[in-house]
Amino acid sequence: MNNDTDKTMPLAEAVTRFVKTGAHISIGGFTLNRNPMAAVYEIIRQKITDLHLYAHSNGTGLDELVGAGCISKLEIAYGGNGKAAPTCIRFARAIQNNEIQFEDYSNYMMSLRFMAGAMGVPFLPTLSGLGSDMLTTWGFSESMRRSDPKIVDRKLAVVDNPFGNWGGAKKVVAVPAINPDVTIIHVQQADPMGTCRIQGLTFADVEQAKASRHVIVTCEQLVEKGVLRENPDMNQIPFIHVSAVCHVPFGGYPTAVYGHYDYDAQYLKQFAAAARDENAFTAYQDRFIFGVDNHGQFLKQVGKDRLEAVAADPRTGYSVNMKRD
Amino acid sequence: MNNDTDKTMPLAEAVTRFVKTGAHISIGGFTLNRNPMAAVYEIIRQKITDLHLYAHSNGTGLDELVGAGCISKLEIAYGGNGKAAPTCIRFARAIQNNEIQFEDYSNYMMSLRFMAGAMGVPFLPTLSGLGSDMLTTWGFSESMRRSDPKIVDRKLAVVDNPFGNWGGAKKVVAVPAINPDVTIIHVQQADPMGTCRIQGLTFADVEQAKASRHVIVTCEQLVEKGVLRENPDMNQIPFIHVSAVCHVPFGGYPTAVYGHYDYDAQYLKQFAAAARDENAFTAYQDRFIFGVDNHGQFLKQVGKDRLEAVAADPRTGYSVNMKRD
Amino acid sequence: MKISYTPKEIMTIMAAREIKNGDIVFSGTGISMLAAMAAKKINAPDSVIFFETGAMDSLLEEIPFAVADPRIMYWAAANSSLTDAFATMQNRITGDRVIAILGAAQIDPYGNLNTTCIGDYYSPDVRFSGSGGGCDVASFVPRCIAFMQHEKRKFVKKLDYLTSPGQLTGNGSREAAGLRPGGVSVVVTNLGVMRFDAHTGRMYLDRCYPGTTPDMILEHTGFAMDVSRAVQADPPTDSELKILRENCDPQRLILGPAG
Amino acid sequence: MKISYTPKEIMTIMAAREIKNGDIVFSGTGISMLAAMAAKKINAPDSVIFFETGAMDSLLEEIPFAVADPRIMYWAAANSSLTDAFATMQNRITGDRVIAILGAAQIDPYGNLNTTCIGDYYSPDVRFSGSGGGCDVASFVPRCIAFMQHEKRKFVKKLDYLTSPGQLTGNGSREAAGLRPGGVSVVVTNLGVMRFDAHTGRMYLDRCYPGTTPDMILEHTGFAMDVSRAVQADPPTDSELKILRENCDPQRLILGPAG
Repeated sequence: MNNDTDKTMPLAEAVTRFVKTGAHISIGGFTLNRNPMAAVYEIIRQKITDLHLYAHSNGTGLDELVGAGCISKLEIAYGGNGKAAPTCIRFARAIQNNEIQFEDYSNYMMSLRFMAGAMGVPFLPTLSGLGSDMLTTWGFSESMRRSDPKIVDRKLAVVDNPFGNWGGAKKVVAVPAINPDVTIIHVQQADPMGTCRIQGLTFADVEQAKASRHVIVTCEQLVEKGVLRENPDMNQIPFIHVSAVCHVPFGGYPTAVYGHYDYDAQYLKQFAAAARDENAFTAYQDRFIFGVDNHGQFLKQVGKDRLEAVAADPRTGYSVNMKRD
Repeated sequence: MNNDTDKTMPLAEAVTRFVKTGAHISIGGFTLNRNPMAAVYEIIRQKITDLHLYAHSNGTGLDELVGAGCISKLEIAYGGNGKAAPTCIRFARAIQNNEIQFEDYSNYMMSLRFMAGAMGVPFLPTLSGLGSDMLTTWGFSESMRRSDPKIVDRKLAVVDNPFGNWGGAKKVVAVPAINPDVTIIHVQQADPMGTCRIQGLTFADVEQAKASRHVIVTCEQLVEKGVLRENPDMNQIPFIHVSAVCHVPFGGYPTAVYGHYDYDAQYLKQFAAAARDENAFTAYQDRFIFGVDNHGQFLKQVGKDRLEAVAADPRTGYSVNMKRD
Repeated sequence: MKISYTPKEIMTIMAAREIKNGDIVFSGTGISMLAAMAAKKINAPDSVIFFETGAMDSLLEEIPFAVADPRIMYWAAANSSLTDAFATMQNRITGDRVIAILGAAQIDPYGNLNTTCIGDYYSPDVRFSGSGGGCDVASFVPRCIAFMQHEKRKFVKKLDYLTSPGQLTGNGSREAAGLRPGGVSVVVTNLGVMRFDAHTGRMYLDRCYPGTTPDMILEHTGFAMDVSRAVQADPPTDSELKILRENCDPQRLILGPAG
Repeated sequence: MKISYTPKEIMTIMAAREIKNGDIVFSGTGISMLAAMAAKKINAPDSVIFFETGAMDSLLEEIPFAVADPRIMYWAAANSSLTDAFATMQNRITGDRVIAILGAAQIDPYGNLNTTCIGDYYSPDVRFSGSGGGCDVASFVPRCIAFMQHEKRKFVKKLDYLTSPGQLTGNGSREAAGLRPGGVSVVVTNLGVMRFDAHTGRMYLDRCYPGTTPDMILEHTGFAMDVSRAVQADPPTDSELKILRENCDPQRLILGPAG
């Protein structure tokens, strides 16, 4: 029941209950902002594998999950992570070494696919991609697609405009809906029933959540119901969409959470460096993921000084003059 | 230029400049809430005619415009106005007396049509209306449609799902995009460049505005740019979409503007009563529309006591225990 | 001892009983709003009321008189938009949990509704408001309650205009048209409660009220209807009526004068 | 007297000059962000910078290092979402006012871009980030600036993967494919400025820089290119460089070490 009842639970329990081996999942955020990193590390710690990940540009979370071998199939628009990794290192390696099956879309296509899932329509139209190799080159073969009922039979389809040239378009690209088994997002505020308030850009979190069978919300602040009801205009996701609420301060670290903390450029650089070398990467994982039991211990491992360095300035919502190179 | 420049002007000038005879228009709000009534009365006062109105459920503004003979073509989902008029009186008469050309859609279809216009796609798909007379009975004939390039050739189209039964639908209804010449909305706050903040439900105002060539914004409060920039998350319409900004306190009266004032049930009842009798209706118009030069004078005509009766309670945003029957 | 109640009161209670705990209730105004409020206070405390205008789980300190009444915007879980509200119903994950309450000018034996016009569409004898969200809701959600006054002219063989799809012509024609299963599943009137045959999709009499009979109901119905399954409804209980009258509509704004 | 500047500086100025007052500038990060900021401070004060992540007209007190950098969320006109940002470009009313700045691993004679891979798509020699919003932008907006390092391996006859459509195979094939006119309209490199023939859609050399020649540029280009229309670009002026260095990137976070 996704109704107005208390859905709070420990993150480890939420991940165990809703993120099963082979599940089709998506995660919120964009590159180095508001990725549900505590949940990502918990998935890795629980060694959940064979996941099918739908991503637009979830750089930081993507590369941790791919690097840990949790992902077997990937539908993605962008595998980059800002200055630290213009191309995500483990993502590039996994593809270059044929370790995962992958399918390329654009950011708008992936966003529309989540939106179609949220709207309950089988597809949405766009003018993006006509004439591109995205239409003609399929990462998932037609036979593989037909053999898996959870994967749409065609990557994309060009459809004639039934209204002639209305809207100045004779044809459109239809992008198929996505309905993940579970989506995990990290938000600034949530109440125990799962109503969410995101501060700053929402990216595609709202569409991803509404498209999903189950939604795990991790939040910086767990607030009383009344706090969010005071201003319903600012709540993007009502509780009916949410299955689990986990209170995880710094749950987005090392990515930024607007109004709370900045991304940790140093951590991301250290990750990118480690990602280039197998031994260094194993050492990185042992220290920060497998060497700790939960996100609290992870934050201890990271150290107070880092968390203080990224603390947000109340005026701007980010860490002013933070060392970023 | 729809950029970051001062767009404030008197409402009469905005209406004269952007609402031309024969224009395709839409207005914001829903039944008895946040209709741009000051602009509606100004359109009537300027005797602008032959308008093509796209409406979902814009009850109060709709019936004034139809009653005044401003509308020649109407595409609409719902012609009702709450308790005062379950069916809008002038709307029903105009259709029963064959005074306007009309086309019926549903509220979701009309909302999606504006959304398609805002997205820049020729159509959007929905599962609504399959098997209904909405698909088969066209208010606008095929020949009339083909003779007018500003009207889509087909009312609706049933399209096969190019992805088989993906999403559990073998076919969908395609609804054609709307791009009005001008949309007029009334909002709680706007800055001189046109960035808008709506409080409470947005209805379809955002989609309508983004779908339109020109947008006239009337606002309760005209605020400095900085006031809205302090919280960009709450601004639904950035200035790039807006052509004119008019500061019109009580510009939504007699409809409700959340946080500012309630709908005036008494005014709406009086309108409905007058609307049933030609002489009474002419007297009503002479007194409240043609007998005044602007909205300020209209409000004087209405009287302080009415405005005080509908004043919003700061806690709830509406007028608590107001006499409504 | 006999409990007395008005037709509006028994209709409200009958509709409220259709709402189950956990349901997401799509509500209009008037008696449908009252039924949703009654269900939440009587038998389905964990049901959620929402509106096509985008308000989810509003507090409703005062009874709204329109689905755009500012009273629905206060203390909601979220205030959004029309497109969001309808998406909640079109989306199977949330839509399958929605029960809707609708009204109509005409209903046919297959639960199709007309809210558009009486007479010719192009120059009607009477023009009504039109679909509003009705067609959308009837297209999307698995369960809809239709509130009707039980009169021959409203229960008709053929609608003057099919605004909102029910079972269309029955026998699976709804699904054949591309719609998901759903549409009007129960009709609550001042005389009784009607449902639809799982196979033929045709309306049958399910419940009479104390004081009404199958014959009386057939007299007020403009088409043949199976009454063989009809039994008497449990009348509203003391506590149901008490909660309805004292906690839902104490000023009887919607219930009107007491019987 | 001779003004000195780095390749990055002249590239930034050349791109900034493409931005007109009133333009809505779709910006990435790095040098493209810097060009957008420079244009706003030098020649197009009434231009508006926005990002695919949904931030419109951000204040940018600090230079963002990613399009999801929290620095773009501060003091914006509106913070929205990916779907809203791309709709702004797909929508003709606003989209026709957008000029975009893109980068790529490969470009072909018709301004098509590859940001996906080098070698076979299924097991590439080098895998890049992929489209991101690039394909969307190149599909939607009438004017795009491509920033490239001018090297033979980047200016190729045929792309390993066509990520973002330009003029496709030229001669109106873009429109024939169903796309609106648009895509990459100007290429700014460390050696010169290229544009595309209005009829054939093929790249030609428009401007050399002080110190570069058509022959030098052809040497670094992997396909035949018309250089007959090439003239020398006006070098960056003192004031352009002063504003760029002092007001846009005083810490030279993006410009890097001074020449």
